[in-house]
Amino acid sequence: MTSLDDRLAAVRDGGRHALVPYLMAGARPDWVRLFEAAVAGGADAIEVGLPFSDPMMDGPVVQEAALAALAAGTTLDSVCATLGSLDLGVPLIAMTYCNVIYHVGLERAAGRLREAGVLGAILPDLALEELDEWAAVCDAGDLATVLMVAPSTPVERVARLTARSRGFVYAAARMAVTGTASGLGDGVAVVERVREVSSVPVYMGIGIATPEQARDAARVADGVIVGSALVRRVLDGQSAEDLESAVRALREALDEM
Amino acid sequence: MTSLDDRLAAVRDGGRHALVPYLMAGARPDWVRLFEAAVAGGADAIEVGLPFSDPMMDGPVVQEAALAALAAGTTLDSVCATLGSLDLGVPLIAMTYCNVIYHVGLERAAGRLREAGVLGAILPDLALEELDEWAAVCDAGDLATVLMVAPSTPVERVARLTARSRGFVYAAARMAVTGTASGLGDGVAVVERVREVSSVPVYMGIGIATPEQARDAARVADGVIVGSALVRRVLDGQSAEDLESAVRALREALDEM
Amino acid sequence: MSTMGTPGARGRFGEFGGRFVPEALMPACLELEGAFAEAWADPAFVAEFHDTLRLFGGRPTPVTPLARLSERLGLRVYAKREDLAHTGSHKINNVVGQTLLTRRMGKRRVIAETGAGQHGVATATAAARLGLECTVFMGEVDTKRQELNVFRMELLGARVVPVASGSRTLKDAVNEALREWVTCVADTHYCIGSVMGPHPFPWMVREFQRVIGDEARAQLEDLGVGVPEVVVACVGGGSNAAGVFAGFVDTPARLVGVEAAGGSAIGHGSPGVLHGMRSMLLQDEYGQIEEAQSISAGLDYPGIGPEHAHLAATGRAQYVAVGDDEVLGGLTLLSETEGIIPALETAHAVAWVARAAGRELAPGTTVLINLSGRGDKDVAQVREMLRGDA
Amino acid sequence: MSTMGTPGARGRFGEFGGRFVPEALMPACLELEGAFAEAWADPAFVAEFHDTLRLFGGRPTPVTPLARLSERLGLRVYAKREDLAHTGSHKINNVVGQTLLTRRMGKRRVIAETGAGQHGVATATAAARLGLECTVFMGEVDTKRQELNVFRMELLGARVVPVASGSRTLKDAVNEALREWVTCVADTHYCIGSVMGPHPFPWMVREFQRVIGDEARAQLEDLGVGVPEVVVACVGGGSNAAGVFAGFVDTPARLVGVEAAGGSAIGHGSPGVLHGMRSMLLQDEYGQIEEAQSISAGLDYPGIGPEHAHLAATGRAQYVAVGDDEVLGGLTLLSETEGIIPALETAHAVAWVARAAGRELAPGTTVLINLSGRGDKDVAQVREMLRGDA
Ligand SMILES: Cc1ncc(COP(=O)(O)O)c(C=O)c1O
Ligand SMILES: Cc1ncc(COP(=O)(O)O)c(C=O)c1O
Repeated sequence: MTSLDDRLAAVRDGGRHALVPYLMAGARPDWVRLFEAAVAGGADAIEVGLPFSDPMMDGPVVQEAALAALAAGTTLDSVCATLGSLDLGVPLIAMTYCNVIYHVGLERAAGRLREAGVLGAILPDLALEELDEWAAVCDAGDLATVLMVAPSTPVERVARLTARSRGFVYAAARMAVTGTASGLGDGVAVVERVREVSSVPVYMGIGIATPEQARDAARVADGVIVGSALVRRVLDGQSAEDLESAVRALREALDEM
Repeated sequence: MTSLDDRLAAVRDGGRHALVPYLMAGARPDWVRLFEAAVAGGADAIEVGLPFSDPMMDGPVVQEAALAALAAGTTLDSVCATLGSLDLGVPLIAMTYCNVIYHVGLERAAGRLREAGVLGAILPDLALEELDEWAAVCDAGDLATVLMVAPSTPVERVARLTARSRGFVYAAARMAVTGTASGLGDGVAVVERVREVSSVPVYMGIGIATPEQARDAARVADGVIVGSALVRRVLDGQSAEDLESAVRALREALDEM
Repeated sequence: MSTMGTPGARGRFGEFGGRFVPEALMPACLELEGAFAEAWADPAFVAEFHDTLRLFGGRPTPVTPLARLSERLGLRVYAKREDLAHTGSHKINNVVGQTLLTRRMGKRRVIAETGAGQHGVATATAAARLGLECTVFMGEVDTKRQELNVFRMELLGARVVPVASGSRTLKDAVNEALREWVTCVADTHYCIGSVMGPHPFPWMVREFQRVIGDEARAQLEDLGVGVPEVVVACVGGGSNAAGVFAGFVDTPARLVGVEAAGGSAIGHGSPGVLHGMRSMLLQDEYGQIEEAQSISAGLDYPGIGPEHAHLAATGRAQYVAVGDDEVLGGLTLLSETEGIIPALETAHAVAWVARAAGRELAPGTTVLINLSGRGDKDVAQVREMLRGDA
Repeated sequence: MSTMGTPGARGRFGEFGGRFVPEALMPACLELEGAFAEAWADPAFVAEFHDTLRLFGGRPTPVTPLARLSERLGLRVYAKREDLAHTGSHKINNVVGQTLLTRRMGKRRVIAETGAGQHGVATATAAARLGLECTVFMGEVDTKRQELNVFRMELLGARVVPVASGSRTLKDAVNEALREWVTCVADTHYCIGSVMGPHPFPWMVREFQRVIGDEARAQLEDLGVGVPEVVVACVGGGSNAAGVFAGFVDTPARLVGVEAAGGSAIGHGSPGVLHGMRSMLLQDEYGQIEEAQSISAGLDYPGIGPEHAHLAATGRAQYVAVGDDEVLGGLTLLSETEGIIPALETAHAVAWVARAAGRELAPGTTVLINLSGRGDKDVAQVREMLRGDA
């Protein structure tokens, strides 16, 4: 069990649906302040976007944030340095692409992240078939490898993915890249497929944007991940306070459950 | 013997080198006046250009004159009507392309020309191999078919061409279309080749422009044909008097011989 | 002579053909006639010709069954793919033949006329390969409309001479090439671009192009189709049509030549003499040549090869016309259904088949279309036209 | 596996290759791997593939002996003429294979990325022929630079989507195609344009392209040349090079891949992960991908197929780079001496041979250049550049 497993199990055990906002590190000069606002708004964990030039699993909003972050000189090191000097009080889960990690070297990258207090990592372009090396490094370094299950994932594969996912299983609500959408798409079915083979926490994401969607998702899932809807606000220049309210609205919807 | 043979034999018998200006019928509204000026300047015959849209044996000057004539509505009929009402006092030799004649019909075309007082015709695109039909019509109608011998014509062919040419043999001074040039090119050799096989009059043309060239040509030839140099003057808008002087200059050069 | 056989010494196809050129050119025409007859009877030359087409020109080009077009039209349509030949049309067959012959005659240079530039590019190509000097005459209007083809020829080492006389288009480029030829016939061959001009050109070019029909005949046999009921080709000067017809003239196949409505020498012309040949021509009541009008530069010619005039006169081939408006439909139809963008010239043949399907062509009729060339050269123009429509 | 043999289940070529895609796409990649392996082992599919290439694609393309270029360079140079394939380059081989496979998998639609438009046009072509729906992603910068290719695709019935993300060129078109694929993978195949992307693409595309090398090997045998000493191809993603190398990898022939100096993933790159594969990439010190820079859009890619990265690592193939300045020389050289205007991509290979002649390539060396495509698409650009020089 990784530390992330522990922390997220505690959330579930507390009877709470986890709220995991996705925010891009470095997208704005005041990005740390935004992260704090998300926590203040009720986040249980934060998915920390580390920018990559070619984010193939991301839609236009996250792409734009990544470009902004890169233009501002954001690097794995710069983000880790900043995060390492803080305690946001919730688990952090890095989300980036293989090349950012591979380029630094798996062990070094994992070490950096863990030193900075990051407890998990999502590499959406790291397929199960390519996982071994990274998983070994992560397991050795207490970094949770969060894996995604998609609507297209066949049942036998759901079991294998779930077995190897740490912290939680990321249930993709639809066949799409990150963005905003309406409804839950195939999310319920995906969550149910995971439930059939495992009791690990399942968080739903991809296209979850509004408090209503979050609440609906929480009827089946243990948590929700909300990315583009929040990142959009960041890119639009909304204040930390506005972001905090937006997160709080999601929080309240979840807590209604 | 055609009437043209008689008329040109008379010129030669008179000890005179024939001067044959080429002028385009219809190139200017006052074209008849220009023809008269050429006669006044000392022409022994006139080569009457009948315009064709695609004159493949003509250089830019004669092409331009043809286009001007066509634009003015010049046709075989219109030229024949005009010429038929005149007596220029010298033999006229039509120069045009097969299609103008073929389109009207060979017999009709020959009849028209002869009625208009034209004594000969040069169709530069009518090859020896295609001559029979036209020659028969011309012979029957006392219209002289003037044939050309070129520098490229092999000796045996010179004999055949010469035997079938009426009035005179047109000795092309060079491998070129009509235009102005300097010197006599291969003209002397061509004339000599004709002389070897026949005693018919031989006139040299193609690129003969100046009195000096005319005089030099007349050292070997029985006459000279001067086209583009005169047509240029017509296109440039020179007066009939100027044209007459130009022809006279040629005349005097020939008479010096 | 038998239909599409060897013409006699006068180069006549019935009342058409012959040799109407200045005496200065006659020796060259005679030399060429002898040289071609001799070369064409020489297995070594024929082998060199076919080897060059194979190793350099991309022959054999396939016959493609057009399944989706067939379904759409209710016919069984096949295409002979001259668009796949080097430089993008059947023009290469002819220029490979003529440049090899040029070398064989000991000449060091070729000249050519071109309209849109296809034949000019092909000639420059074949000349470059043999290291022959090359000059191409092109109407001034066309050099401007087809700047890129001018540049292509220059890349291939040819000199392009803009022709400012007459209508400054193809017809005048031919005139100018003939005028130039007079001046340099001793060391220069005039590589004419279609089955036109004085004897032996119409015969020689047809013989160099008959590889199209001969191949297609055998290929349709191999495909189990046998002899098609109809063979269709567009006709400008008529070389691609003559080439494909030659392979089927001795079969019951109906032969259809498709002219541009605005350049329809058979449909609207009358007999006359131009560019060294007697043939059907667009001309006015005085025998002045009229300009053809077509959206496809390659069909923009007021005459037609004399053998076609003869095939029309005897009824062995039928000539139809397609208007500019139908042509775009033919082009888009083939593009969408089969993934082949034809040249605008070629699209005339497609358009006629589409129009005739279910009418003159009964359902299920087997049709071979000669796809004379690819449309890449025309894409910019088609785009303008489709935009203009919109 | 043997060199250029079948990769194992992980799709690795040494340390390169693999599958780095979102889980949403993994089932499709696995399905594709299975479907391709099964189809490629099915003689009926293989026959359909080769028949289509023959009847529709214009194969076999010839190997042309380049006599005048050989004399000029003091080498014995032969060219494999992919420029004669339908749509003007080797790209057709791959798309014919992938569209047939699409239909076999019961999918009704293809998507593709394209840079200059060659692969997009080829995909639209093959899709039109089978009646598959087709969407092509193209960087917004490229849609403007290559308007005519956009129109070509539209004529062929494809929809072209301008990609406004990132650098708005090829690299981003690939990203966007992958993103789109996530949304429609159930009924849509991603027809990738080179030996790149996740397994099984690099393997599959190489297999579809190996027809180049297999044909060339037999043709050089027929010509009495035997195995050439050197086989040269330009490298963008590396599909034409992989295709020709595959035919000679088991011979002593030296294999040379020519990259654009500004897109030299082997020369200036380092290992990394992009577009679903681990390979050599142009990237900065943080692993952010850098933009490639080349006058030829088809070589303007910051990566290279993983098998090439492996061939370079093992030394079986050698990769060299040619700068933009040399490329024009290569293009004009081949045009003037042989009457073949090559694509700018292809001109890199010619330029390297010209540079190496008499140096790395001893006089008399037998060289096979893979002439991956024709230059028609580039003529306007070359004209601008040569004018700029003047
Ligand atoms: C593709 C194509 N088809 C047809 C033609 C017409 O010529 P012909 O009738 O001689 O085949 C041309 C002439 O340029 C052409 O380029
Ligand atoms: C003619 C030509 N050659 C080469 C390439 C480069 O691709 P590859 O390296 O996959 O052959 C392209 C790509 O567009 C091309 O069009």
